[in-house]
Amino acid sequence: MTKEELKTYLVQIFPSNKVDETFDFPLMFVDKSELLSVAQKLKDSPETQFDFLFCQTAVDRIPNLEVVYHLSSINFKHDMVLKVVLEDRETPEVPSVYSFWKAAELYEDEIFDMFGIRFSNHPNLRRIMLGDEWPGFPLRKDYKDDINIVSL
Amino acid sequence: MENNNNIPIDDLTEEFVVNIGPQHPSTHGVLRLQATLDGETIKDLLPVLGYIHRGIEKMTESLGYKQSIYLTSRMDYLSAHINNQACSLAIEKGMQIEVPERAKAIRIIMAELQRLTSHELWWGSCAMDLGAVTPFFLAFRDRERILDIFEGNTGNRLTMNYITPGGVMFDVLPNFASSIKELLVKVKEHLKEYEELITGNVIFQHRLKGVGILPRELAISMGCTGPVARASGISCDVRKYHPYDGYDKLDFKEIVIDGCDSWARYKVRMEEMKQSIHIIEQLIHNIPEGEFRAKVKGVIKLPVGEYYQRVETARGELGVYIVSDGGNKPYRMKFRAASFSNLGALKPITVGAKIGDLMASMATIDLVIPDIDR
Amino acid sequence: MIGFSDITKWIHDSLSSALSPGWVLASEFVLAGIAVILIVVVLVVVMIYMERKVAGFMQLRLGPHRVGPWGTMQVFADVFKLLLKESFAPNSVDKFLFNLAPILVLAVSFMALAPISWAPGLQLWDMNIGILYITAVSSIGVIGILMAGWSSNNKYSLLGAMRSGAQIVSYELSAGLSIVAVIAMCGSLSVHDIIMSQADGWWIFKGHLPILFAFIVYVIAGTAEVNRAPFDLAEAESELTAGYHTEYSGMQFGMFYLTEYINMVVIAMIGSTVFLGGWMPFHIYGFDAFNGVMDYIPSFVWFFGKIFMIIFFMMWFRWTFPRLRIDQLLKLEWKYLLPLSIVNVVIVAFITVMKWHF
Amino acid sequence: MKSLFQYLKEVFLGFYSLWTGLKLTLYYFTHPRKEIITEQYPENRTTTINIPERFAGEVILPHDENNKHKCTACTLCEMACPNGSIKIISVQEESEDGKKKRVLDKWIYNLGMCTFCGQCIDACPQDAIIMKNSFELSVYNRNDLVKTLNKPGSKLKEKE
Repeated sequence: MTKEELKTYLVQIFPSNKVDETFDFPLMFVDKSELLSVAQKLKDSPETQFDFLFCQTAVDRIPNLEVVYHLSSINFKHDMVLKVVLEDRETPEVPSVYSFWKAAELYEDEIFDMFGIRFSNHPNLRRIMLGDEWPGFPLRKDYKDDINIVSL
Repeated sequence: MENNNNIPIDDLTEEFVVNIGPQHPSTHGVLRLQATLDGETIKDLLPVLGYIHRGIEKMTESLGYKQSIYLTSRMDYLSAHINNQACSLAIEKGMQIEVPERAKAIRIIMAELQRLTSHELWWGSCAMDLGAVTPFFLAFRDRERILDIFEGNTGNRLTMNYITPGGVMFDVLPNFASSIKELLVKVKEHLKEYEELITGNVIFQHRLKGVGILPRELAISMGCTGPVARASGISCDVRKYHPYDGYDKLDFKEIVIDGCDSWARYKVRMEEMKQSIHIIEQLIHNIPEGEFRAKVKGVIKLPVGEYYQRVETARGELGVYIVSDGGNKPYRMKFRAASFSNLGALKPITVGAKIGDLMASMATIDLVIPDIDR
Repeated sequence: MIGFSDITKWIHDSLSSALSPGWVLASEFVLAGIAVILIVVVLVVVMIYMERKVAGFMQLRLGPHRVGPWGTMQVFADVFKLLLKESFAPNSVDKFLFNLAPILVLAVSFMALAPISWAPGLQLWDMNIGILYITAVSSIGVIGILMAGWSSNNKYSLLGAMRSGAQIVSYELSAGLSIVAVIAMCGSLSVHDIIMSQADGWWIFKGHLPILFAFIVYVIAGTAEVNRAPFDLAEAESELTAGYHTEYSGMQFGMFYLTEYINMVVIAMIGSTVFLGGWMPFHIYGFDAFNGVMDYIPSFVWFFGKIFMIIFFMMWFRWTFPRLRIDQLLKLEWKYLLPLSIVNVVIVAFITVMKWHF
Repeated sequence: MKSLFQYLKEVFLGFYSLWTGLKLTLYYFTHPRKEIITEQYPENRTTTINIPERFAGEVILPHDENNKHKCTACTLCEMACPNGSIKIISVQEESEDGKKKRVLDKWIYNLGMCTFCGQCIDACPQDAIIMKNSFELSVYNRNDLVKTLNKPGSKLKEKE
């Protein structure tokens, strides 16, 4: 499906969710409570077959945190973006999508390390790069480090 | 030992944990693998990262777009040109810059030469991980010649920072085409030597065949891309499916092998080298004349929005995800590194194998550690 | 022409005239020991230089060429560096075994040199079970390696030592069996007798295909016994960093390094003695004129030529082949080499009984 | 029988493959000077060494014979530098006709922090700075890496 087709398809199938678009891909906002069911549908539906999670990251849009899933289909070669907006900055938590895409294991480790977003049901959530002693979550916008961050 | 509990003797063996890395000859960098061993057999594997984490994604938030490009060459330093290209393409996409044809041709030639150097180095180090030292030097011979071309045209050998938004930094030298033609003749000859020395070798084949089997479904689920995925029968070449910089006008084959083991990954890369030569040969005879760089404003500002650009590096798909708030600095820049996803496949394919197989799998997955850590 | 037996006789006579018989024996022991150690150390120096040049040329490099003319002093510079380095022992090692291991390994490899016949009349000890003695003694070396690996208290070392143990114990068998093939034909275990039996042609030519096969098996098993690539699993640097000598430094590491080369010499010496006639020149039965010409070439040239040929083969293998995996290594021995060697020995026995060999 | 034949063929092919590898290394062993590409560095530094014109060695501020450079102290290079290895110190100077003008006082370049990315040269509107292909840049003291590129008493070159 092309971008436009995919967008109309998403609007049809998930009428309650907000569908938008980024520069390249259709974009759909999902509530974290229904993330798993939406992911299940997207992965298993024969029209979409989003079986490839090629990028998972987070963006700190103050005051919210967003978890961004870039999905792709190996058969159809179409892509889309899923977003989960988290209002809770203190103890953000999202269900892990490890059960659908195993690639999420490392991606979610990295997001937890950099943004402090916890993933429930993750097989081994750890601070994969910085280590447990590191104070704060560096990729958040309110992270301050006057010594090490050189700004132009 | 007294066997009071009627446990079979086999179950009384003691597992022990070996830290392979961060300083280890075959991790090619500072990767640490916590391997739980039962004798020679690997029971569990846990990659521990972060030894070369420089926070490139955070640094881009305080640097401008142009300055961010030079950081990308430090990620996958064996695909520096391609990384720069990815970042430039994302910025061009946001600013709607039309790249001149000449620049596109130069970019593709450089990118394919870069892929060639990367695969040459991989070939050498793969053989070295399996215990043969001579191939490493044979591979470096051609790589050295290609790096000389890079050095002459771009000024640097490893982290070139040559491809910029709008085109390339400087025009290529007048002898660019002729020197590459000369080089390709030699590289083709030497590829035959590689086949003689290593590919046909019966020991080498036994070390790779049937080792590190990554089934297609697992590869998809693990998010593997590049030669690793293509060796598992997944057709995923970004150059074919999301062509950029005029790859769609070129004739080349996507190498997909359904072998799923280390040997298939080896074959894919060997064939890809030939395809890279084929691509360069199509372009080198008639590089279009004209501008090498479009006019770009001094301070780059991307319109508000989210941009995702992917390219095919030597290791797989590199994605650059830019979130822009309209300012002169990226709000968030995420690099989807190919090695990071491919690393995930290392554990499922090595558990149950021998230590030697771990090295073989790691060599054919071709990890670049700064790309993993960023 | 003065033979070596004249020189040894002269030394013996002049010592006897000055000392009592007991002291003569003692001083002869010391002299012979020093002589052998000196020769071997010179050989090792030449071999290290050769190895580096061979590796360099095969890898499109020049090899060492800075220290001294054509880099000949490089080895001495390296040894000097190793001697000056601190022999550092980590805190948690078993100090006694840790320090004993390199000495044991080195001593054992020197012991194996005793029955070697260097030239006509130049042999330390012509015992009647010379070959058996060498094979017996050279397998003690594995105890030193196991000792080094265990006492280092390092997991890499332990794995390397265990691999080495499994490997050497396995390959001793087929190396031994391939020597047995020749022993069966010549009917003696004494090194001197084996060499003299090849006066009318080397065993590799006289013994038909079975001995040629035994020679190939011997070279493979010998390479494996000295832990060299493609069988260098014990120190496989891409898997176990440096294997059993990971924790050693300075001259203690130097001793392991020296041992590797002395073992190579020993393997090459046995190979050349048993299959290629030792110091015996190239003779063809019946061609007396040709044999006479061959006799003009000094015997020690023949001996060292053969040794270095085998050593070159080992180096050539090392710089060409990838390493085997541990299970493949053991499979090669137990499933292919050992059964084939046993069949080979049976065939040889049959040939010997039927007196079909020359 | 067929399987035995197959087995023997495999063994033979295996040995043959080993032999092709051995042949290649033997060829290079016997042709030692054919393709050696290692540089004999300290010996060839005055003879055969080839440093390309564009090699990014260090940033320099060229002066002409009258001790004049082209830098207008616009600080674009300072802003373009990703590492902060450039510091431009300028002073306000009054020319003869009474106009106030910004003039370069010190062009400070920290070679130790430079990554040779060439952004400063790309950013310079006057083409005042260039990359020089020098390569023996090591010094004993880290402070020596911080260089002032404009020569004492140098002036801005007037535009023709």
